[in-house]
Amino acid sequence: MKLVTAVIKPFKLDDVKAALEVLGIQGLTVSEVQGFGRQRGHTEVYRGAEYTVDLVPKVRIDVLVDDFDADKVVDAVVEAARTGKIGDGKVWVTGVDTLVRVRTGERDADAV
Amino acid sequence: MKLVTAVIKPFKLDDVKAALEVLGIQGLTVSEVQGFGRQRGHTEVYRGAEYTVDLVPKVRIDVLVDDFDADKVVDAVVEAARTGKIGDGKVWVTGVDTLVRVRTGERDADAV
Amino acid sequence: MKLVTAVIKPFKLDDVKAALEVLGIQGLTVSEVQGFGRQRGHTEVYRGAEYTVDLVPKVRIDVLVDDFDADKVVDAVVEAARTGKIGDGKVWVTGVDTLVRVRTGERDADAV
Amino acid sequence: MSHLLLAADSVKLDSGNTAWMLTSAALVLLMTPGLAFFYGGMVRSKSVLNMLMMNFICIAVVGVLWVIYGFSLAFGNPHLGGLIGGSHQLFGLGNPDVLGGFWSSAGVPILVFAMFQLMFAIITPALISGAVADRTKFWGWTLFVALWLTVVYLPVANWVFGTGWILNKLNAEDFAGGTAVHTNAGAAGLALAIVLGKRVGWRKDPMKPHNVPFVLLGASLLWFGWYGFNAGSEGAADNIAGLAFTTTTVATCAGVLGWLLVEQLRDGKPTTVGAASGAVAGLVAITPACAFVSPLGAIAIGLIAGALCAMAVGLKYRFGFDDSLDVVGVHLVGGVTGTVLIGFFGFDHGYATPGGLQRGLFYGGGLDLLEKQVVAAVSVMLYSFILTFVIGTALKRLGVFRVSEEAEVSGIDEAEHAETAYSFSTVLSGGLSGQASGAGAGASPTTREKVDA
Amino acid sequence: MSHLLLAADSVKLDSGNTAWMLTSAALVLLMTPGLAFFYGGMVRSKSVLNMLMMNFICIAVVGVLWVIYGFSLAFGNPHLGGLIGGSHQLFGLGNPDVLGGFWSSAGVPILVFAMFQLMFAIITPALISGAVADRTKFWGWTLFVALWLTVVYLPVANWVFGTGWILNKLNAEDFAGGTAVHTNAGAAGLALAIVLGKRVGWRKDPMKPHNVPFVLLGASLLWFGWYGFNAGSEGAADNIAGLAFTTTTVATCAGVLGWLLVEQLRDGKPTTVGAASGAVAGLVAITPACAFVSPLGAIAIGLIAGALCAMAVGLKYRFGFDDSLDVVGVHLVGGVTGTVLIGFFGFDHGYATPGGLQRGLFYGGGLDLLEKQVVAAVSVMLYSFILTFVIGTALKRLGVFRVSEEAEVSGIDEAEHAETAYSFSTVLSGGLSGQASGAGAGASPTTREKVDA
Amino acid sequence: MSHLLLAADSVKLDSGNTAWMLTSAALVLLMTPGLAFFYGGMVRSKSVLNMLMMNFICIAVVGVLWVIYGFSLAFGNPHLGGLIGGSHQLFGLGNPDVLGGFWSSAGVPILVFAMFQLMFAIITPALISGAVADRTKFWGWTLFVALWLTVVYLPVANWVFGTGWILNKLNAEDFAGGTAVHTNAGAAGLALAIVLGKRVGWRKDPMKPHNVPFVLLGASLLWFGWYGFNAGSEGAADNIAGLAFTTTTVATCAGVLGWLLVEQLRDGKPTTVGAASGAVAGLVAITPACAFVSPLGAIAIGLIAGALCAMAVGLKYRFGFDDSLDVVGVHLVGGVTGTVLIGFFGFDHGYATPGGLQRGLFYGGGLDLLEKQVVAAVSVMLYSFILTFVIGTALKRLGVFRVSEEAEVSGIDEAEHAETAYSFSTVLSGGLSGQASGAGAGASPTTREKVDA
Ligand SMILES: Nc1ncnc2c1ncn2[C@@H]1O[C@H](COP(=O)(O)OP(=O)(O)O)[C@@H](O)[C@H]1O
Ligand SMILES: Nc1ncnc2c1ncn2[C@@H]1O[C@H](COP(=O)(O)OP(=O)(O)O)[C@@H](O)[C@H]1O
Ligand SMILES: Nc1ncnc2c1ncn2[C@@H]1O[C@H](COP(=O)(O)OP(=O)(O)O)[C@@H](O)[C@H]1O
Repeated sequence: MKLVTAVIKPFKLDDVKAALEVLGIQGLTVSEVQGFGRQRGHTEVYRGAEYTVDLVPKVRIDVLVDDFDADKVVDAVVEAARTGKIGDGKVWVTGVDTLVRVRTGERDADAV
Repeated sequence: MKLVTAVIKPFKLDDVKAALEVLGIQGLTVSEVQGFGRQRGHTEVYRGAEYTVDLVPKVRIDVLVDDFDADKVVDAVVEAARTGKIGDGKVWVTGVDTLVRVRTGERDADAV
Repeated sequence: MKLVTAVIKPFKLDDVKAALEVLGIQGLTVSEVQGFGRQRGHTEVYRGAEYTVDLVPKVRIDVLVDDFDADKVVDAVVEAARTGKIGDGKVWVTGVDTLVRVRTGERDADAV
Repeated sequence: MSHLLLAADSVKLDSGNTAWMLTSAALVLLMTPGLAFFYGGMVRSKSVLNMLMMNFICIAVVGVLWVIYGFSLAFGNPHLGGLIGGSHQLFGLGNPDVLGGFWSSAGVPILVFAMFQLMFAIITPALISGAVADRTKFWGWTLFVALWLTVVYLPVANWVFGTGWILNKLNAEDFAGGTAVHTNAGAAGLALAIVLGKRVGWRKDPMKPHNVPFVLLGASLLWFGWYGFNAGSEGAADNIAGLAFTTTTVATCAGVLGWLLVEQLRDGKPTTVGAASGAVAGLVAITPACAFVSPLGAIAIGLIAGALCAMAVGLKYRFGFDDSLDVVGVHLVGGVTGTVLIGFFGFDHGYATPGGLQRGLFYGGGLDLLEKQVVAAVSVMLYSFILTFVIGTALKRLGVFRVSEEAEVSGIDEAEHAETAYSFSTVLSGGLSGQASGAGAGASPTTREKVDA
Repeated sequence: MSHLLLAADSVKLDSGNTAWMLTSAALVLLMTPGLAFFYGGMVRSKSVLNMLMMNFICIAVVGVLWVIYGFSLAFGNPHLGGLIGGSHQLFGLGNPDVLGGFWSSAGVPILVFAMFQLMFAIITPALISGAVADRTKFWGWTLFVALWLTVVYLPVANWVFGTGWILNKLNAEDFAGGTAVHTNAGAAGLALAIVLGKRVGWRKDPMKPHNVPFVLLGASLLWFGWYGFNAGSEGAADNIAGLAFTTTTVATCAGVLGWLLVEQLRDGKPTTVGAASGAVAGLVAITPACAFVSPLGAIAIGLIAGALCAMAVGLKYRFGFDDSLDVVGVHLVGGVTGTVLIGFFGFDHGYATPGGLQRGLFYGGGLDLLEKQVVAAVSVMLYSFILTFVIGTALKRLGVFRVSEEAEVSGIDEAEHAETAYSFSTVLSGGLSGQASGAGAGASPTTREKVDA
Repeated sequence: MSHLLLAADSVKLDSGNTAWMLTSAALVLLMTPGLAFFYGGMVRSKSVLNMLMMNFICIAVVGVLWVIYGFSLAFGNPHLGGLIGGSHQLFGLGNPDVLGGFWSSAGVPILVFAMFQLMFAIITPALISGAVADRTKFWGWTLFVALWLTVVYLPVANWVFGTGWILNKLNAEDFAGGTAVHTNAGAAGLALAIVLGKRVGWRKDPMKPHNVPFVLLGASLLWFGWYGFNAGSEGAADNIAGLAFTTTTVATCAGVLGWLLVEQLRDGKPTTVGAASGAVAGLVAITPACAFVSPLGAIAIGLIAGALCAMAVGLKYRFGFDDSLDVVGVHLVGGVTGTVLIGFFGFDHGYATPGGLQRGLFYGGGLDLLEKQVVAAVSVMLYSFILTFVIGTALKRLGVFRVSEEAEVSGIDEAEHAETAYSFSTVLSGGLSGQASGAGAGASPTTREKVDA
């Protein structure tokens, strides 16, 4: 099993979900994160005091997939999440030893 | 070292923590995530406009364990988190190259 | 490629970021998590009813790096995040099969 | 109608007293939203909207019923020897004599007085809501409010404020409603908490306040509005109103100190929720007494009430009823305390007051007044508890009163109102979060259907 | 100046009426912050500050202009046969005769009345802001408010409240501003929503309220302040003020019930936003009618308005204009409804009222009054829509009215005000989060520069 | 007692003036919670409760002390040639003559006036809290408030409002407390900020407002209540009250514009916190002047104060004292500005005013008035700064004034009040989050123990 993780721009979440559903991906887990990188943050001012906010809101998506699905999923996510502008984010794949579906105890491929 | 990650129903967190303490697990890290899967979300209405909310609040637990503890931990989590209803979530194991305890610099087994 | 993950005390985030910039690390992803471990939580009281809060706010940092950078990064993070007091947290490394930069499609080393 | 002087009568309008009563009526209206936030901040974020709605709907329902028949039953001519009131020309409040008439010799128009009293009728059932937080069906609650107003509040208000026996026969003293409002609501809260039963996970799961600043905001609005409640109960802008304003202020201050001291001694720390609760306890206790005690007496009453209520909020754990937001601990205990303490601190300020001015035990009045006060408090408490228990049980039997366990766990806001209180997430507010992605596709069509319907 | 009695004249100060008008003026001022929270809670968390600011700036701009020339143009001597007013001694409000003079025979100082009316002039443009939420440049909006006040509000206020034709020639009835305030703002909102166009992602992205408790808090403050608005419009603390207070209360209660019933039937659940909206709909509808209908008539008006507005908020989806917070659905529909229903429910309570007291269709008055009401509503609606459309288009052409798409997506608070509404994160508030790490290094120096400048 | 007319005297009650003063007292009470939210929104979410409590406790402590001896010392007969007041029959406010007496010839009961003045005594120390946010021990602060009230506020109030030298000998003009309230609190804030020292991480860590809507909510409640503060200071509902209401309104509007313009020019964007701060700056500056200047003069004063304060809030960075929420920049600077500008804009509206009516430099009054104003402002500033410095140093030495560094970093709410302001998390509110799992096991038993104790 593989775990495909993507850190993308928040407003791209729907497109990515749509793309994954096309691939027949049944589920995924989303979390709010903040990214630091080439994309610049913004500045806030309160009573004349400036605050530089250099973290940018991003969405993290974790998708557990069969080994042979991994590449397809990566490509689909990259495609769906791309705007071409700085800050589009990253997608990476890590190996998973075992996967269990809590409800049934099914393992690996059956657990996705 | 292994990293056991679980995505479960929020109200099962206490039971899972209890189960892990029984196994002598000293620590874990929790985060709030939102899940998409078979479990359906809900609908909200504001001034007649409907919103379908299809993400469900879940809790993610990350536990770093010794290789030989991994299976015990997985089983304990699966057992403790199960309600038998759709949406119980997933548990998976990934390999960890090295682990360090920040405070002491201890590594791997000693760092847990 | 490697993924270095650190769970640290929130107020150490700036120091860690600074340390990583010294190593020429361009980016990272941050998320808010809550930790359970040796460090004790606190107690709250509302109308005479006590609540023991045993989770402690922590910050999780994920950094994707070249294999040969991993150790340097781990050491830098450990050093920067250390206060010597209980609750400093953990740093661990996991292997990454592939990494893609969404914007360009560049892979692995070029994608960092 | 003792006080109601119809147009015919020769009372002249007093614009000053009328200005104060118009202001007081508006102030007391604001108390109910204040209460909504005081309560709403104390529940979990998944049920704050339902709590706000339980309070808000009281305004809507009681307001309409009050104009149609409520005011008449509460302030009309006495019937059954002071057990209930009623005058035909007061139904609907549209009778020319009523529109042109005055309440009492103070030269305040009847409608102004009717509106002032309406606000009391609104907040009394609203107070009860705290006892049944997080688990009550919205429409069932709405029905309860209508029934309870009619069967419990109107008669009791008639006894205490109107033409009924407590004020006119027993001659007990309750200036602004320690019995009719607080003892009444407190006893009803106890009954409903028992009838509806405990919340899922009570005493096992944490149920801490989700928004403490709202608790203090609500307490502040309550305090502000309470000046209309107490000083307005004089029905005029005069020295007695000034005394009521003064005692209300210091008793509330002392209530805060009393509660915080108990917390410091018992829990080791003074809390914000405690300060807000102490203020409410002080306000509740001084309500019946505000024109009958001296400023120093008011300080004593406030301190006692603040400390007593701070200790009383724990009783529910000992007796095992889930009075979620301590309606009993604060309003029943505080209301009875204030009503009874008049029997000790009642003093003679040297002015005429409706009901005459009697002295308490500490001012040489002996036990006479004390007895009346106890009788008044106990009568209202029993009447309210019993009838509320009956109404509540009936509604529960009908299955319209308590939500399902699923609804309770997933959150009553979602289940009863199809809403979420807060959407702070930048992702969410980014407007494209998965949280409502369905809406992306779904919103417009669904919406169209909905609104074309 | 019909009503304005200068020092010379022999009217004596009435401290009671003055007390009520001072209170009313303060109450109406509070309505604009109330509106700000009512609206602010409904937008997304990334644009709540801009919404609050659009309302708050109305107070600042209108307040200054009103003193300089606004009051004079609205309440000065009639010109052009009642199309506009103006009296030199009213400019600046510093003339001794004005300082010492009284408004009408009620013995209320001119300045007190001028301040009371100022608050109407403030909230009217503020109401419009809901139609153009999340996308309007702050300074452009500020400029719009100044222009709109001068070209639209002042003349209309003169027609309806002052020396103008609607009140004095047409003799239509609008006690507190159903036409001048609500129909006026509603029509303007429609025009601006069309001129400014839709928000990015409208009907595709979720745009749900980010803070529903704020919506109810705002509605509650509005309701509270509205007593000054309606009962204060009597200009005295008397029986008519009492009637206005009563009808305002029950119509609002009925408005809540009307809206919630529609929601129950249409959507299956009664919502908190619905209850708040129903209250506002009821308040809007009773505003013109509050002293002209009976309490029971007010219940009917409230029910009708609550239900109608609940259905009307869907129209924007059918016609495709992004009236973001339903200014049209609530204020235009509600304002016209109330104004027209006077033609049906107008009754004779038996007192003199400015403009005489006419009977509506249901009280044997025939169609006469109804016609006048329709003429008044339609005239104001058309005048406001057309002029607002012109002003809005001009500002948009100048490029000072709508923010960039980037600004809209990333959030107008950040883009227009360099602020974030909320920073709850313990990490953030830990004071050392990356969220502002730059500030770690940057804050002090930047700050120093800034403030040395 | 110059103004205090006891029962004996032949002044009749004026219900209109009394209605306005009762209303004003309630309005000014609301200012302190308003201030609490204005300040509370500006601190970090880990210390909002402590900030709310620092303000709320001022009401409780001052309220009790005021009734016991405060009013007597501030408004009793003059002693030591106008340095302090005191009358035995005013202690406790229970004396029949006092209950039946009136304040001045306006026919307002003494107790009503005493309550009105109490609210000034409450908010003045509350204003100081902003200077020492996030780091002050709660009980230490409470003790400070009691001492400061007695040693600083009461004498100064006597000088300015009562029987003391500034009002009666120097004859300087301060209608509603530019010196006694704002200059006084501002100077004290400066002293305490220096005594308590900087917060951990000041100018290094971000300390941005955690809830900007609360800042605006607080400012709005302040503005609303300020009408009681300023127009109420007339002690009657008359033309002067109307003038005070008018100048208060426009000066505040101008203050908003002044502050926002400075921000636009200096920072490039107008902010919400800036608008709220500008309103407060305008309110502060017009407070002493509100009955002594024309509406146009008020616009000038507001603009000047708004702009000046916007620039002044930076001073703390240059001089390196952590006046956390700019009590100096807004209240000291604004208070002195308003007090001194009377020397320029003072005009003669043609009515009698307590203290007589003097003309300022721009109205042909020469430098005479200006001198008095400067003397008054400087005297109060020095007296307050020095005594506050002494009291503060003493408390700090005793170790009861500043919390530990750990407490400050982990959050003062947790450390001093054992509370968390917000629990929004669905997980948390899910009621079973680990966040309080301990309570799962612990809550009931602990609670039982607790409450059995
Ligand atoms: N080395 C890294 N490790 C982990 N996350 C990273 C890394 N570099 C970038 N990211 C994440 O990717 C996001 C986008 O990266 P950024 O450099 O801003 O733009 P781009 O990926 O288009 O070059 C960042 O906000 C951060 O969340
Ligand atoms: N392929 C997946 N990758 C990552 N997370 C998943 C995946 N499938 C499900 N999840 C997580 O597990 C949760 C439960 O899954 P769901 O399909 O709803 O029920 P069940 O696991 O009982 O079949 C989801 O809410 C989501 O958080
Ligand atoms: N076994 C573990 N798995 C995952 N996270 C852990 C584990 N043990 C500790 N942590 C994380 O590290 C943090 C610090 O651990 P703790 O035991 O409190 O102190 P220390 O690491 O200094 O011994 C915890 O709050 C938790 O977030």
